Amino acid sequence: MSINVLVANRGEIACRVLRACKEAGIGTVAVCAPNDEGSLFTELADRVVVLQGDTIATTYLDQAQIIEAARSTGATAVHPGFGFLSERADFARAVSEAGLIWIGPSPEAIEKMGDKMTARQTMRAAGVPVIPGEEVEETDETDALQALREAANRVGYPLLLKASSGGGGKGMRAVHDPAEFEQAALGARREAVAAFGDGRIYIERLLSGSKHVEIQVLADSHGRTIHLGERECSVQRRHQKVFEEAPGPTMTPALREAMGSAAVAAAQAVDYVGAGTVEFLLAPTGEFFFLEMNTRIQVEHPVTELVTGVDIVREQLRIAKGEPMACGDLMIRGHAIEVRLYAEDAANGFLPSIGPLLVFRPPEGPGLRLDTGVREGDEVTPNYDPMLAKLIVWAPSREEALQKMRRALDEFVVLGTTTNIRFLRELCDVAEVVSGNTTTTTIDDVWPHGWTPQVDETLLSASLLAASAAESLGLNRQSTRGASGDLSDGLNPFQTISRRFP
Amino acid sequence: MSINVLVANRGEIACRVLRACKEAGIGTVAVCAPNDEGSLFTELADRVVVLQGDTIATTYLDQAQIIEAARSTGATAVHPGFGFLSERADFARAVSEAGLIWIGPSPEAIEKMGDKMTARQTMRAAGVPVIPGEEVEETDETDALQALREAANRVGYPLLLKASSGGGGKGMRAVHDPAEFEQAALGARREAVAAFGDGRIYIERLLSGSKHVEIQVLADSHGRTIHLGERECSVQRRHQKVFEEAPGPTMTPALREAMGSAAVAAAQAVDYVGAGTVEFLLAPTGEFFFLEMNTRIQVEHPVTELVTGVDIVREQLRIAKGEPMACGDLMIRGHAIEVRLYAEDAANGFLPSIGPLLVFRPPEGPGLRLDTGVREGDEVTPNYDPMLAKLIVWAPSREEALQKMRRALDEFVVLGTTTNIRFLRELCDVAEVVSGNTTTTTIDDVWPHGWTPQVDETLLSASLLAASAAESLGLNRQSTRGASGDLSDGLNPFQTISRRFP
Amino acid sequence: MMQHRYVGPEEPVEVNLTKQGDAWTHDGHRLELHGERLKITLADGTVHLAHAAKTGDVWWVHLNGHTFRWERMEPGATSSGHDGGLAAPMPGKVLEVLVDVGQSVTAGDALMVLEAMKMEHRIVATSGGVVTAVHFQANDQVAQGAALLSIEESN
Amino acid sequence: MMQHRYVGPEEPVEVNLTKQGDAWTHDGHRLELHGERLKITLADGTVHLAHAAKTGDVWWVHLNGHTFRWERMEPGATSSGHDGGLAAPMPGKVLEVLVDVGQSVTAGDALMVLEAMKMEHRIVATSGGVVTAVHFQANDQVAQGAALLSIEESN
Repeated sequence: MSINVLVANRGEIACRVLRACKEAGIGTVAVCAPNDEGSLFTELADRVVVLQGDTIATTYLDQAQIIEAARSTGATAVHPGFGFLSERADFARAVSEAGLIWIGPSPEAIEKMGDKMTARQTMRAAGVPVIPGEEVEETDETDALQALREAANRVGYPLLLKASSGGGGKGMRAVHDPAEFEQAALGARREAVAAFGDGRIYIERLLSGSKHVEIQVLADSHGRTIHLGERECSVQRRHQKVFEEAPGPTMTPALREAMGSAAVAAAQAVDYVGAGTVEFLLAPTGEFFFLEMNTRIQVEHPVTELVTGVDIVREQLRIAKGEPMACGDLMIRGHAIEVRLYAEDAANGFLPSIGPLLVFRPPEGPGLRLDTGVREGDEVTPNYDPMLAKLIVWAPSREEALQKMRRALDEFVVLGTTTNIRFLRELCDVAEVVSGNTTTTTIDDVWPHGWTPQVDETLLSASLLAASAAESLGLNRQSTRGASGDLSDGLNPFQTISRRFP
Repeated sequence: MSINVLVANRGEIACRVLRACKEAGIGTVAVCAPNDEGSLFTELADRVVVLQGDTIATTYLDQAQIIEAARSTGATAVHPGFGFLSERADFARAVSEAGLIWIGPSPEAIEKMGDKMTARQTMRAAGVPVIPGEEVEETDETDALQALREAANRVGYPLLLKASSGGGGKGMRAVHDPAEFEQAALGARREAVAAFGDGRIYIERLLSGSKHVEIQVLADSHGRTIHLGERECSVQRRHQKVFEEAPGPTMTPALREAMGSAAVAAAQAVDYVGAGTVEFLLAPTGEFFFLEMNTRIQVEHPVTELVTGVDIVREQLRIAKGEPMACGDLMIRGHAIEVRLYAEDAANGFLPSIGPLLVFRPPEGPGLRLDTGVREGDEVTPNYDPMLAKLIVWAPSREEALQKMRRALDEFVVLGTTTNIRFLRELCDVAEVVSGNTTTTTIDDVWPHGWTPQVDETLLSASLLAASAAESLGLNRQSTRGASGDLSDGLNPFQTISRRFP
Repeated sequence: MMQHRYVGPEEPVEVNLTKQGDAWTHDGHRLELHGERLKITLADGTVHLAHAAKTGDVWWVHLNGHTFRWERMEPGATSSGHDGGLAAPMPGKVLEVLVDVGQSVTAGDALMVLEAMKMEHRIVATSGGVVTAVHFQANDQVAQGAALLSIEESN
Repeated sequence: MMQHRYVGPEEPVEVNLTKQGDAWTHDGHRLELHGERLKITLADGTVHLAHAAKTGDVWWVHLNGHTFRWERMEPGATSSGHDGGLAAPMPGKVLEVLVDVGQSVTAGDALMVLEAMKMEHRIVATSGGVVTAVHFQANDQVAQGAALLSIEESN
């Protein structure tokens, strides 16, 4: 069966999917908001439809417009990427009802897993261990707060508040003390309503010292459901992953088998078809607990691709066409690490930053992979997620992979916007990261008062020489791409800021 | 043992080795000719020594200067890359006598394999099959010609003349008819004298319809000698490889085992230590014959790295330090293809071209690797080999690898210098390449009168629109790097050329 | 000798640049142009290549894996932005104002909650003082750099 | 309407460019500026992004995997380089001269052997004629573009 794919996403994941389609000989349609016209991903599609609207809700979240774009361009399938509409069962259903192929699991599977409370209940029924905790179904804020507080007292502190429709750290709060509870619960509900239109919150015991280990699963419509081993993503800042690797540095074949089987059981419990990820918390005791299932491709899928040799996006396309998966038995080789480059001020509470990418020079050499949606001359705006790129390395051993990552981060030059590159580079030298004994609180443990760069005074002084000599030499280098007149003024987010945000 | 490595080479292989050293925490020294100052590889080294001289002979081939550079910078080991001094036994010996580690096999092994006539004799003695042919030892030109002509009559036509010190297609001539013999022999001798200072020529029967299949070997000083499977490099223009892949598309496990064992036997016959390649001709009958052993890293080593997961350069460094190899048993996964991008006019007999790299934009996306020594703004000069880059793809299957290569070549933009990109792209659609039934004469068979691009008239006409509109828009884009004043005039090699070179 | 003046993460700094032939020196370091890059020989003798780019008054410099940001000041000008005003780090929406005019705050107190880039950000007092003005209320859109509150420092 | 004239691989070509608003058209194709790239809508409706760069009088264009090279001529100028002179394709050294002045040659005859970029290159007659001059001898260094021989064509 031949298909034409509309990619209902933007940025690096849109680039990833569009390139995979092109290689597979599949025609492509990109949709973009007006402020994304000219973005890299729009250049990789055969056709581009500009969505009319000036907010995310009226563009990338506008189901009717996207389905109409598919219809008007002759697209026959929709790939949702991650984020945006990727886990919206109503969208999956609308896509199917429009006679299009949904590249993902059924709306029913998305619903069962997408609502985190329902998922916990489904997993308990399927015999997959879940974290001790309670679901609270009230929707009225006052009632909900009361019920949550009571549940919190039963679960015990420290605990985690999580949005039932949540993901990506949004609508999540750690609460260590009953006194913090109300403000945290209100904040979580508010963020959840804003992000997902659903303020329901559930409570999990906060299992400190645990690892975040997830299993990639793939299932086709021919009855085959497999797992592709684990990814360890314990290293998180503000509940968002920044450093991911495969295989897990402390994983054993027996534990992989047990977690893999649990993940396959979880997928089968909802008749899963497509690519998905079952996330677990791995306690120091060796016990593991179901966290949630992401019913879509994940940001960190490349590390699995590099160690297993499976092209997950190509398999998604095969599965969507009704073909069996092409990949064979699980075969893990070497070690892969991904870091997420964000436009953010890691020294300032990871506050997102914006600005022009005056210089954007990724490192080069064997064993490096860069998944990005930007290039030199682009602008980082406050409109979208501040992730600039994923830098992924592969090497025969974990030690060599870390060495490669250090070299790559040292050579990565981004000027014009504050990034977390130096933070990531220092992370590679943290004892827990070097040994692989990372947990979800590693960053907070290592930098309890927030991260501050280790600045070499010699380099600091030499950088002043560089700035001054460049000024005297007249090297007022401006990006020559795009509307260069815009770059020289008005876009500097720092001009009047001289203080720190926690 | 800790070492500091001087890389006695330039361009992409120098970049490859310098990055590997950096990742391994090994200090580095680059040497460069004055006309290479500012080249990419010099930026990757901890220290740079500029060799004094204005020819290759007085710079990259000047053994004394290079050894002095090592001494003055505290380097303790020398990596020769490929080409230049990499297969010069006298240099290997001089390096060792200066108290430095030679990253390669012993001078004796280089001698036995480097002289192709001696190598044939050594292999015959070790039971490795060689191509039917004759070695001729005369050095006086008149005597040599007479002896060669007599040997040629015994071997029979068609035949190949090869320089005993040759490599890379230099000093090689195919002779199909006795009438062509004298001119071919004189040309081969002259080229061999110019390139290697040694005019000795030997004769091999030209086995048409054969494949060029080579086996990568690695041997450490702890007695372990292994092979890393084969590379097929049949697709050649002017006896120079342009399209290389692993595994061989028609390879069987039994044949791999037989050829691998022969390659290991060949290495062991000369007490080989380090990385090397045993080249074979694989006849349509399934018989294989020793061609030569390259006692150094090879241009096409990346395809083996991608399918075996072994970092060959890192293993060279380990072996040089006296450590055992780190790689385990042979494990081949997926398929890798490399193409060599040359600054050459493929439509004009592959004549080398020069000029500025006004635009140099490699393709992006997963599964691509680019090994290059140039970047946008550099100049292609007539001083060195015209290879600009190696583009390597990996995918789970050969079909997907070819798809990826097509996509990558379509996206590779090089403006300012004529390249063979379009030739390589059309090669990916040639029936023999698609099926894998390539032989060493495939390019000549497919394009017996030389290659001419299949030009789409619509694109041709649109390109005139692009040029004219760009002119009218005033987009006289010049590279902003380097001495930009030089780029606008004087460097166009085509201004007065309007004819074709065969 | 040329004088340059910058605001960095800490106090304003002054640079006295000396030119010797094609090279520039400062604090024992030496700089030469190397194509579009800057070749820097540090006081310790090691050589590095720097990237530099300017936007507005700000020079960005990448050197040996570190990135530095220096805001240039005209010689003689005084430091900007230390007037106790708290400015919006980026365009966004005010979600909540946590303090009133006249209220005393201590360093670390949360003053306002902003939403930007799909995340909530708390604006926190960097020093103790009294709130003298609150310029926005909940649901207001704020431009980047907009002064959000004024605080009179109590030293 | 603007006229442009080029020497390409074949005969000189003329382009009559029309501007409509922000778009340029020629031969049914349409071009608009798209950042630093050129967005081209072909006559068949498909859209492609082209790269273009100029060095000297030559425009280089990359479009849909194909690279084109067009030497611009001032309108009214005649084609250059078709005078029967054979020029060196790049700097190199003459290894051998295979013909003498007065000798008749036919298309395809080897005239001279050059060494450049570590390879030998044969200079071959593109049409029949009589050699009227040989400007270099063996071991001479030749500059790129240097006229090597002159041939009077016999039509």
